Amino acid sequence: MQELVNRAKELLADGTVVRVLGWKAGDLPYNPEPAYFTSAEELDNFVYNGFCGANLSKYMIEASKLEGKTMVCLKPCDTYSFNQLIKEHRVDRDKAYIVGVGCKGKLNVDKLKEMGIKGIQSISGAEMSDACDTLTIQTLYGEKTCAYADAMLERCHVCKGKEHMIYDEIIGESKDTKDAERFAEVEKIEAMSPEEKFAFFQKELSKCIRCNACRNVCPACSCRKCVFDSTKFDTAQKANVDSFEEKMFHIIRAFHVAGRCTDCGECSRVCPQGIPLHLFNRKFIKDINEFYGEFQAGADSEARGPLTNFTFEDCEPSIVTERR
Amino acid sequence: MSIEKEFRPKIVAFCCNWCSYAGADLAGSSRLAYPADVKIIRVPCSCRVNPMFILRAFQKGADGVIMCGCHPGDCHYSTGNYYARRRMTLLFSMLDYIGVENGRTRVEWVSAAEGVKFSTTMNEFVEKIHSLGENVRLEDLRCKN
Amino acid sequence: MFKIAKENLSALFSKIAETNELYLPVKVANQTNFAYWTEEAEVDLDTLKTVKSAKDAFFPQSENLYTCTKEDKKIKITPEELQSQNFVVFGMKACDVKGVEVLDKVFLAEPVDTFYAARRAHGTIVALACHEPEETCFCKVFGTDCADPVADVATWMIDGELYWKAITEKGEALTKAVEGLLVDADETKVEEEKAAIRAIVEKLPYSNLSLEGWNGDVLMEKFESPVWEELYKPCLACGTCTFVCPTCQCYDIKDYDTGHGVQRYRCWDSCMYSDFTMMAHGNNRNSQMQRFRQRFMHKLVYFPANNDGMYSCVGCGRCVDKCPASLNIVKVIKAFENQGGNE
Amino acid sequence: MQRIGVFVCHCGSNIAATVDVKKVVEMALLEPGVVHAEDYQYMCSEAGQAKILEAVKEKGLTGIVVCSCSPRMHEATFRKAAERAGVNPYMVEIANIREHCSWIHKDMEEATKKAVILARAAIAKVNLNAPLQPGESRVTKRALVIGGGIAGIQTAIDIADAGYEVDIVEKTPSIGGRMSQLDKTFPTLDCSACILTPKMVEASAHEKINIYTYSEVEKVTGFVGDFTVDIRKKARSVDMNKCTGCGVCQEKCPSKKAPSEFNRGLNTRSAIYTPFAQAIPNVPVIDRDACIKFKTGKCGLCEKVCQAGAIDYAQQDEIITEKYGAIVVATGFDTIKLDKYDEYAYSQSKDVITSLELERIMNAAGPTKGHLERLSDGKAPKEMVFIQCVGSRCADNRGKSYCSKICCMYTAKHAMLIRDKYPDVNVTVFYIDVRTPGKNFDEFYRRAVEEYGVNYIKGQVGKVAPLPNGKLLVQGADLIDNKQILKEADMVVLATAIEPDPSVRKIATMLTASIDTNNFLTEAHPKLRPVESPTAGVFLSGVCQGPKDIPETVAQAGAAAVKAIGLLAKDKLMTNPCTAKADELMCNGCSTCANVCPYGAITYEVKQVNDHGIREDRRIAVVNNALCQGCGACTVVCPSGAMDLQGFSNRQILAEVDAICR
Repeated sequence: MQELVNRAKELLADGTVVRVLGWKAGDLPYNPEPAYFTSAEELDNFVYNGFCGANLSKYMIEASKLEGKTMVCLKPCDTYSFNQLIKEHRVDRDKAYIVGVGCKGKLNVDKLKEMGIKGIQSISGAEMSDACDTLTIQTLYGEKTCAYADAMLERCHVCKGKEHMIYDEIIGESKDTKDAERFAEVEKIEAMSPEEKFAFFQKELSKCIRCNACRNVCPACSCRKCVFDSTKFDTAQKANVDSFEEKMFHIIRAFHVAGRCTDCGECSRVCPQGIPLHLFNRKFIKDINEFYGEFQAGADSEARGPLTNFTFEDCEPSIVTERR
Repeated sequence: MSIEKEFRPKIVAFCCNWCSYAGADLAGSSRLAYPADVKIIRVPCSCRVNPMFILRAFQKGADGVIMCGCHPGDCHYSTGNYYARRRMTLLFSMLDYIGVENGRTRVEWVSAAEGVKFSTTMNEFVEKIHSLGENVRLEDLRCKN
Repeated sequence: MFKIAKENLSALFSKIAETNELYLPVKVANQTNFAYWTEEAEVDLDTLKTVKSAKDAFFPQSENLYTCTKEDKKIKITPEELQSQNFVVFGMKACDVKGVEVLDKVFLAEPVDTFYAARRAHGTIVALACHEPEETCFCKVFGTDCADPVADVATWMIDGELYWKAITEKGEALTKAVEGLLVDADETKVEEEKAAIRAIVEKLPYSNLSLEGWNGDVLMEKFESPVWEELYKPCLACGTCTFVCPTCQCYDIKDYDTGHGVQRYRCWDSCMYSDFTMMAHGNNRNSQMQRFRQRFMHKLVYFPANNDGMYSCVGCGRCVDKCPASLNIVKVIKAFENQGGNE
Repeated sequence: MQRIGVFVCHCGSNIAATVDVKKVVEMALLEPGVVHAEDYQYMCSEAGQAKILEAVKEKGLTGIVVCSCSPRMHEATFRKAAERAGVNPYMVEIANIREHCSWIHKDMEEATKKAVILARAAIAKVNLNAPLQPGESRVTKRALVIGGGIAGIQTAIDIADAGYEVDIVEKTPSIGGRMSQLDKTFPTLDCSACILTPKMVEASAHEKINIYTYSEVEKVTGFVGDFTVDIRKKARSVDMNKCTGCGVCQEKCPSKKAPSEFNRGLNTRSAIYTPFAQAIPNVPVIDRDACIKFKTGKCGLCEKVCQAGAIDYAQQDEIITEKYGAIVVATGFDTIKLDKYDEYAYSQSKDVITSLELERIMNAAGPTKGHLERLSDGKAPKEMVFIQCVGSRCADNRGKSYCSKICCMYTAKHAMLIRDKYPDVNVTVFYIDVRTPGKNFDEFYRRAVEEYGVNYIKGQVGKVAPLPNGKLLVQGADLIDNKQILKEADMVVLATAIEPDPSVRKIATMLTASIDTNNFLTEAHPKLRPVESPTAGVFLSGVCQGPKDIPETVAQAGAAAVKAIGLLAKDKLMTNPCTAKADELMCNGCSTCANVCPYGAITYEVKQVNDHGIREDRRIAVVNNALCQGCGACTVVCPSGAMDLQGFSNRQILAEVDAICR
């Protein structure tokens, strides 16, 4: 991390960038927040550890509007989002100095809490310099340990790899943390009967409080005005008054990001109700791969997305019925 | 006569102006009957049909939604139905995934010359919806009478 | 003081449900929220904090106000009926109970919100002391004692037994109704538990947070502080903090065309949303900084200024837990401390 | 709120026999916005239309719903009636209660119920209609033809004959194209040059035609009727005005090693050259890569020998900017590269040639002065083998999936010509199928077989191997006799697949004209609009659209010319007002809509917007109403719903959905 801070200071000092977009230490062991730094002094609060899960790509939409270049710290998976944002002209590549930061998998404090670990006072083992295989947690109710991988975010178990797709320089080692099949969960649902599927999603979506965290954190949901906030479309809703509305919201949201979603997993990370929202996006990704050929959004900043493309031989919608 | 209320499905059909709407016109002028449950909305092209329209139809009480367009390769706008085909394939797959009965949605390519196909398709579709019964999984209770 | 063994709780719940709607923490798809009790519900009294607060019991996320229907060319208006069924909210924590006090200030003041008032009149609160407070809790800062909640009935879960103490008349009435299931108990264990809880509270990282200087007197100074410009930046403008908050009381009123009438309903709104207070002429808070500032100024300055110093934050810490960008009211308070913004 | 009038047509008994029109009128009156409703025998009649005029006058209608036959029948009629009544024609909606209702339902109650719902949907839509005005755009009365082959020449002559200025842009030093390289043409065996040269002369002499050779299209902006094109006139190093075309410079030029493009590299040419004797213009260019003066600074011989003083080494590329109303693409074709077909030994033996190379060999002006001889040793061949479908109809991705269409016929031509001129030469043709649809085509092929004794073998050749004796061993299969064939040949001719000239990709991008996976330009409609590109104002001529022979090319060239003339004949274009429109405040500038627009109608501008008090410069989609055809593809890919279609807006369609589902 020190290397990162030093480099940031250099870049600020030599005028390459006028600000640094990274993470600032929080007031609890696990809550660093995305932050801008404009001076060497401010960088003393810079932190980069296992809890820096936030994908900073989307912040670059606003940063692109500011004067001067911004040094932005992007993890390998974040770079996919950044590419996608370039493709959609939402960020300005020339306004970004991308430091590809190393990543050994990011942590989800809710996983610790699910294990019954509460009253957390300090956590060690989550620094980038650590091996990142065990966490030791001091709590008000005694010391606990936990395997690093057991506390990882869902997305890290299906890691897209340790390569950065776009960067100006790379600082720090990365690790491919994949230890699960990306589409296993989707396949499990696909194998269910319609009744089971319906019950599963009904239950999960019933928790939705329409806080819009999934949407607002999503780098693909970068609309200035979401259709669900727009009075022009007769779709504005602030609450799920009927269970239909949560389905409408999540299906349409997933549809709008289909072919654009990089599977960064931020939606599931931020959902206060722990709804596995990635299951929607990943279903579309799986279908797209199967129907139209493998496609990874954000692998580059040029390729046409699958929904703005076609071939004469595309399958018919009846395939949905036929393959059952 | 039985007093029991017969299930009369509400069915929305989106038809592109150039092929399918004309196909429906031909079905009409050829007096090829299909149930009155089907109501047609004219759109310029199948690519104008937003998935939102389909969900909205279900929300407001539709029991089935069918979209008809020109055959692939014959689109008046040359490529519209190719995009529509991908969109609908993905949408239908998603509806299937969340447990909505298969067959409540359908896409059929009907040319301006295929009055018979239009009529047959609608007859089949209405029958299918009859077998599936009332739309419950995509209903909005507020809109129920 | 009474007690009941944990394994008899379901009997207690069905007894309460005989004459009341019962609202209590239920686990659905791995998350615990307040919900109506049914035989099948997975009641979860172990999770310290439900995701949403118990606010819905009195002020639901959405509720109908009236329905308009058309008869020929005339419009008929049918108002929604007020709550008339008694109900019990079981297992509320001290902070959430305090949250209801905050809501009372808003909805029971003139003009009285009849929907809310009806629910308050028919609702009985059974509070549950916090067994193992967590690092995000800071109710102590607002003078709440989570070891000894003040509600219609206070309860403690100690070693597999629920201790039960009626406090108000409503509480007495409920106790009477379920008397058959309760046994007498003495307070020794409860006192021990209280002491243990309080000892932990002392050790919580946020317990010493100072609210000095947060009041109506410093309104403009706080409002104009440059600190906000820095603080808001990570904010995603989502409504998570608002919707999990036990005291946020803003709502929007909307119409829904059902096809055979129009339902006028209200639903929670969030001051973090870009269309909050959007009016025909536009919005008086155009930037996220302004919206962000509004939320905290309201909780810590405007509200106490208008309500005898009562803050509209109860220190439940849900926003600390749930904010996707790790922002929260504690960080705001601390930022002003560090900036010397309190002078 | 609109003031809507609803007019229910009986259509004699066509509607009224199954739909209770009175009931429809009664129910319509209950709908919001409806201030007038009536029924009438024949709404489309003069008297029926007069009802509309009357009601507009009396009730001040702002919107009109006609419940009648299909809008495909009478929408235009009622729109005109509305216009006469002073109501915007786009404030009219039709509820189709005949084709979609009365004609297909027998039960009166049921049909009436449905008619009421269809009327309700139309009323709901009209409530959200807005007056629309067709736009106007002017037409520049000048056409651009890209490509100076037979397709381009014919198109240009036809347009010019109609009285419009035409510019031809040709990238090589002369017009003439592929046809100028051919020796004879099937099925008449005319000399290609004899029929092409007069056309070339006609074009160059035409007062309305202006030819830019050695020039390329650099940039295209604008839209139908009003294109602005930058043309790069490459430096010729010879002054066109001074050169007399005497040819001395070419004779004297000491650098004669450059491969001749015209002769497909079979021989060489000088550094200063005209591609062929009949080139138009007859002005040479200096190939600066081959010229000694340009490479070393020494030489300058051509300048010395040029009596006209036309040599200008300092000449620079010139950019000419011109405005056009219509653009015709006639970029033609080339043969595919054979590097993936090494089994035919094309790269190993000089005696394996392509058919186009054979054309040059057979031609009196070609590298062998028209003598059929082996390029390796100059000997006359005795055994010749032709291999069909080299790279055409290819199942794998080495070649092209399509049939190149012309090969069967030119191979028959070659075989016949060889057998005619050199009766001692045996000719064998390996083919998959012989395809001869066309006037006198099959007769021609049969003559080759029956009169000229050409040996046709159905089967494919697996390998051609050069032998130490200088011959070529051809290993093939005879599928009819089901046997392997080994044949020693002196020459092998490959009927190489044709593909669109590679330059078309860049041009298609500039024109936003779509191309298919094989790089052929796409037609606006494969059957009904085969010579128009989906991009308005862009027309297709010749092989750039698909494989064709000469007569088809000429026919299409004429058709493209007619389409262009039809456009140029107009002073102004009225544009369809049902076009897409982006809400500036909601647009993200993400370019997704532009990606799916088949017409290239969407561009992006950086505009200053005032978003509720926040002023920002934003990248915003702008729809060109002259190009947009109103399909709506863009509206669905726009996640924010910023892009909407006028006349079929999101809210209008949703209102119809709601009205139907109510």
